[in-house]
Amino acid sequence: MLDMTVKLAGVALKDPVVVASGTFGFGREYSQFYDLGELGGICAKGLTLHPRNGNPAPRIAETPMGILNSVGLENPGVDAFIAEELPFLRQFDTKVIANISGNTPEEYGIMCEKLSAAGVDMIEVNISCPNVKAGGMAYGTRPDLAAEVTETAKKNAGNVPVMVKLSPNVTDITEIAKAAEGAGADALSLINTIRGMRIDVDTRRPVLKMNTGGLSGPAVLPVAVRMVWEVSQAVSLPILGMGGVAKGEDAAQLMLAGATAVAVGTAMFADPYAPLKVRDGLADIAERQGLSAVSELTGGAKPW
Amino acid sequence: MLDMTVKLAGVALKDPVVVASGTFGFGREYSQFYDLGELGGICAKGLTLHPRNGNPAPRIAETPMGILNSVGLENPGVDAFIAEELPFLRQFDTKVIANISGNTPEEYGIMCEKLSAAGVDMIEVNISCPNVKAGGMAYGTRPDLAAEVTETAKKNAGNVPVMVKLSPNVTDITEIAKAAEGAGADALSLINTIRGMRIDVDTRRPVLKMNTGGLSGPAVLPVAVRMVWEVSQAVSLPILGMGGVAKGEDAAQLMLAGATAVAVGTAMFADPYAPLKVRDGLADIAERQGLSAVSELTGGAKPW
Amino acid sequence: MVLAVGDMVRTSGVRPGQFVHIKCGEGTLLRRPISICEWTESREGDTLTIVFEVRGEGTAWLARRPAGHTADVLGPLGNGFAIDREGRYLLVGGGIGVPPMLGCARYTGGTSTAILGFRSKDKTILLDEFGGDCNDVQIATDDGSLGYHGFVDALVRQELGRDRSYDAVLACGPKPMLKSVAKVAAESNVPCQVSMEERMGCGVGACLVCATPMRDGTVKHVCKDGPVFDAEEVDWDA
Amino acid sequence: MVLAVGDMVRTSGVRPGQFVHIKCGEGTLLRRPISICEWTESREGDTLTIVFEVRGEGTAWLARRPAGHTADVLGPLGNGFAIDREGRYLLVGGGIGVPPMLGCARYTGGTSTAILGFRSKDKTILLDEFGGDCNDVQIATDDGSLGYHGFVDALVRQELGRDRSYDAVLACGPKPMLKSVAKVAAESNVPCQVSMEERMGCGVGACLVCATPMRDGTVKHVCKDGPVFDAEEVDWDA
Ligand SMILES: Cc1cc2nc3c(=O)[nH]c(=O)nc-3n(C[C@H](O)[C@H](O)[C@H](O)COP(=O)(O)OP(=O)(O)OC[C@H]3O[C@@H](n4cnc5c(N)ncnc54)[C@H](O)[C@@H]3O)c2cc1C
Ligand SMILES: Cc1cc2nc3c(=O)[nH]c(=O)nc-3n(C[C@H](O)[C@H](O)[C@H](O)COP(=O)(O)OP(=O)(O)OC[C@H]3O[C@@H](n4cnc5c(N)ncnc54)[C@H](O)[C@@H]3O)c2cc1C
Ligand SMILES: Cc1cc2nc3c(=O)[nH]c(=O)nc-3n(C[C@H](O)[C@H](O)[C@H](O)COP(=O)(O)O)c2cc1C
Ligand SMILES: Cc1cc2nc3c(=O)[nH]c(=O)nc-3n(C[C@H](O)[C@H](O)[C@H](O)COP(=O)(O)O)c2cc1C
Ligand code: FES
Ligand code: FES
Repeated sequence: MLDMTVKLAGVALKDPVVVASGTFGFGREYSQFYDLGELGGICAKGLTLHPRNGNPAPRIAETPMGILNSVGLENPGVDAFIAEELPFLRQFDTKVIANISGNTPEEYGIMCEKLSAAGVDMIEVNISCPNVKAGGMAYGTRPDLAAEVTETAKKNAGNVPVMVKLSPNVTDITEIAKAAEGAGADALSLINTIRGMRIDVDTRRPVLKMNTGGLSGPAVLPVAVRMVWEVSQAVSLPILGMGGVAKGEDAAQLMLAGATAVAVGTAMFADPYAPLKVRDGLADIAERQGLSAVSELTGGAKPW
Repeated sequence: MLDMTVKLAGVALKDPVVVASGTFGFGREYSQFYDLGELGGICAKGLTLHPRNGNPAPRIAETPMGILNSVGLENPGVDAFIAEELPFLRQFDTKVIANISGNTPEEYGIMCEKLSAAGVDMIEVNISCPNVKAGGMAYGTRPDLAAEVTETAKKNAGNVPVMVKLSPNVTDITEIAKAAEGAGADALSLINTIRGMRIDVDTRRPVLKMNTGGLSGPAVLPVAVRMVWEVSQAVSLPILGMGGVAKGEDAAQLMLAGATAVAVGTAMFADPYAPLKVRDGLADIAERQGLSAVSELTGGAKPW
Repeated sequence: MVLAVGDMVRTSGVRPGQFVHIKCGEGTLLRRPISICEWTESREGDTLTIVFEVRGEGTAWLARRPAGHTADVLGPLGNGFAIDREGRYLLVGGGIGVPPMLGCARYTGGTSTAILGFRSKDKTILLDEFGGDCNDVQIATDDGSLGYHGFVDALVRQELGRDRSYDAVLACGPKPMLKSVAKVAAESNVPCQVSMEERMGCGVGACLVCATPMRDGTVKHVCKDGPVFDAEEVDWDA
Repeated sequence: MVLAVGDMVRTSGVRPGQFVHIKCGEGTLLRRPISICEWTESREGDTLTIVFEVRGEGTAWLARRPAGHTADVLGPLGNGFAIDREGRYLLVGGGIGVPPMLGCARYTGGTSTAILGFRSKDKTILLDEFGGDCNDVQIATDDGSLGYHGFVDALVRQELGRDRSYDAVLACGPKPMLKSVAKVAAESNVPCQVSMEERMGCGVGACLVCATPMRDGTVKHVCKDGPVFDAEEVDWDA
């Protein structure tokens, strides 16, 4: 029997496949397709301190094997999440990871305090959302600011592990990773979306109302694998790897590169069952290789 | 009659579609498929001062709608290019753009001097090759070094326009663009490849012998469009846009984003005739829109 | 195009105005939303009919499918029109907004009136079908090549001027058209429901990309809260 | 799989050891190199036969093609074996290196000897065809389930020990096999040509990804300078 469990910053996941923040809402919709207890974990839609409507539509554009989005953190605010969404998610036998974005380190701190008190399994600190003008992006591209946010989050999160989500839109992602590690992060997640643009050649308008947006989906997988590999060599924190995972092999690549667990996002838009298929595909690979635990994949890549 | 000509840093191209450096060798192979005079221009394979064998194979891996390469500047050296390849390329009614990489600013200078004396139409200064350990990459990620290389190239290139090729592996590409402009560049080309990795999950080895390589092909198009758009707003230099162009619409997007001309690379591996099809597709779009000159597309995107 | 959908209609039920989300080949990542035009249910297997225009790569792929091909279809999705079998409605469709209105016409069995707008005569679709299922069918074309020369809102104004006893105006088409129709209906004091279009990701309400602003300052999502909304709810000036 | 290739053979000529570069659907970007196994030419249209193993996505797509399907094929590419119709050769193939050797066998019309290696009996291919076109066919399997239990190089050593009058050893297969065969041939003073494999981009010599190191310190390119090289040229220790 293959052991599918993994431990991410002390949190035991029944299998290493979770769903990526912002692609799964708060779980209500996909719970009509399958029992959410089948998932290793759920990264909930990104929260802010106050409710946000997000950016004007169109908020999505299709690109070769990828999509651009510019949702801009539409969410009901952290309090409404705790009151209305968390109890729903708590019904299922899975781990709940809250994802937060703030305009200031203080906002991150307040949200961590609230979420820690409410009881989530982990807090994912998004310092890398490319779709909000203030704050978000800069935190993810400057080591000093990344450290400051991480420190404040840790101080306020109590016993709840803090996972910092890194932006790929940087010259050297290991610098930010090290800054987050130095500031006390319990885990890292990567990659968030890569900034991109699509133009409608007939109207001459960007397809997205925000002009640019974040690229995700299979197109970004090789960038995600490279960054997970770099980061795993630069820090000793566990990594939640993501970016373009659509099948078991993709998840295995990220784990071999150094990820402890993986998240599936965009692939669900094509196939709501993608996370379960990724999990099963991953199990097939581990079994084919005669592993006794899927966790043996983590960091197993042998560089030339 | 649609006017297909464009001017890139004073060099008149018969149409805005050129072939990207490193994907077309020195033209001999594809000249068996069509008259090279059908191309707007040819960016020749990247040259170094001395001959190089490049990196060990495998040097290519396939990814979703993209490829990774780690050729590592295999080339016969600038002298052999001038003696043996340039005369061949000169037979065709097209513009020849030499592409150079150096380990030091001095090397760039020497190559520019030689190429200027030999008579090429333009020199593309590659400060962004991710596949060589020394030099290349750092020049493309640090404004000060980018400026230094540009300045030395300009000083030694005589009347030949110097186009600086930018790396997408940076936090803010406009910083490097401005540094190159400040140092006297006549044009900019972008994007070079994005660093990525693929792992063979069964052997657990990276597919590329160099472990990581450069991502190109349709997958990167939205990143290229975004960067061309950002750079075109930050500087007033003409831009050769590239990254994932496979059809007329892709070229039109890059031009609307601000490119004066576009280069086609990876798409040729699937279809040797890709540059001609891109040219024809671009002409169709311009005609459908009732333009009298394809150059009217350049910078035509209207942000929201 | 007719889709054999097993027991989808019998198990999920279908209302006019709902849509399906179709995977259009390996080359495109996102599914394509297409309204359900008609449906049948039977022990031998239910069917859905969709009518679509080739716009880009996805619809081109779909149009090339040979008979007997298997497609990956998610649905029925969204909320359809709030509509009674016994009601009498003024159905307004523009362009690719015409197909879902046929479902409404069938549902109300011949009592409704349809006002359909097209770019030109050669772009008209489903005229015979509407003829058979409506009390009256009025056509407008942008270029005047068939019926009224102009937009549907003028015909809607004329019709509501004549007869305000419709239970509601139901409309589907481009947003500017919906806005005008909603205005005319409001002026005539006839309730109005509109089916909106927005670019979609998941199609089920999870990714929040298909947002459309409401008059009360909130946003709703076309795929899950819509595509049909009360015209009054919608912020037409956003 | 047999490809109808119009007048390709008549206009370009084909030599054993050359390959075609095949676009395998929209989902994969790169073409797949497959050796030409046999060919025919005639006024009614030339044909190429390819024999391949399903390894991944591309070959799986190709294997699913129904008869009559049109494929995008570039070729013939590369340099084949330097071989005389009148010559007598020792043909050595391993696994998916077996198909191109059949072309050599046909070309030399029954005078050559073939030594073919497979993983096991159920992986053998083309045995009848080789039987018809060779003077002698010897089989080795890794697991001993058919013929000699072991690698082909042992059979090659044995054969060359018996008879050194072959004009050359021609070999195709995985690099370690080619290395051993080249060594045995060199020891026996028989010239040896090997057909190499490398991952490819353009397939025509322009992108330089398919580099393979030569003994003289240079690199050559499998697609354009090869796939067939003189065993002496190759740097076997790289
Ligand atoms: C609820 C709903 C119902 C619809 N019903 C019908 C119908 O019954 N018949 C019909 O012909 N069309 C209908 N459409 C429009 C149809 O979805 C688009 O024409 C189609 O998605 C275009 O895809 P493409 O690949 O051909 O075009 P492309 O331009 O290549 O598509 C690129 C991307 O943009 C999206 N997109 C492009 N145009 C639209 C659009 N107008 N609305 C939403 N997304 C778009 C595509 O889904 C895709 O993700 C409906 C749209 C919605 C939202
Ligand atoms: C000159 C030459 C001749 C060949 N002749 C034959 C033949 O006659 N019969 C046969 O069955 N196979 C042959 N091969 C091997 C064949 O090209 C690969 O099995 C095939 O490319 C695998 O593609 P895939 O999509 O199924 O596998 P994937 O693993 O999905 O392919 C991923 C990428 O790696 C490349 N790749 C994978 N394996 C190889 C390989 N062994 N060699 C080169 N590229 C590879 C693919 O082309 C593709 O770009 C030949 C290879 C070369 C270089
Ligand atoms: C529509 C959409 C919304 C997203 N919203 C968030 C978010 O709120 N917070 C966050 O940290 N990441 C967000 N992301 C990024 C994803 O969590 C993930 O990092 C990225 O999409 C790469 O994974 P994928 O390729 O599997 O989608 C969003 C992505 C998409 C496509
Ligand atoms: C095999 C290969 C070799 C390349 N060699 C060079 C090079 O020598 N010099 C250079 O400036 N860019 C080189 N590039 C980058 C391309 O010129 C181009 O910037 C990049 O591939 C993006 O364009 P594309 O997606 O159309 O291929 C190479 C790209 C590939 C795929
Ligand atoms: S398309 Fe995902 S929420 Fe509507
Ligand atoms: S595959 Fe491009 S040079 Fe050989």
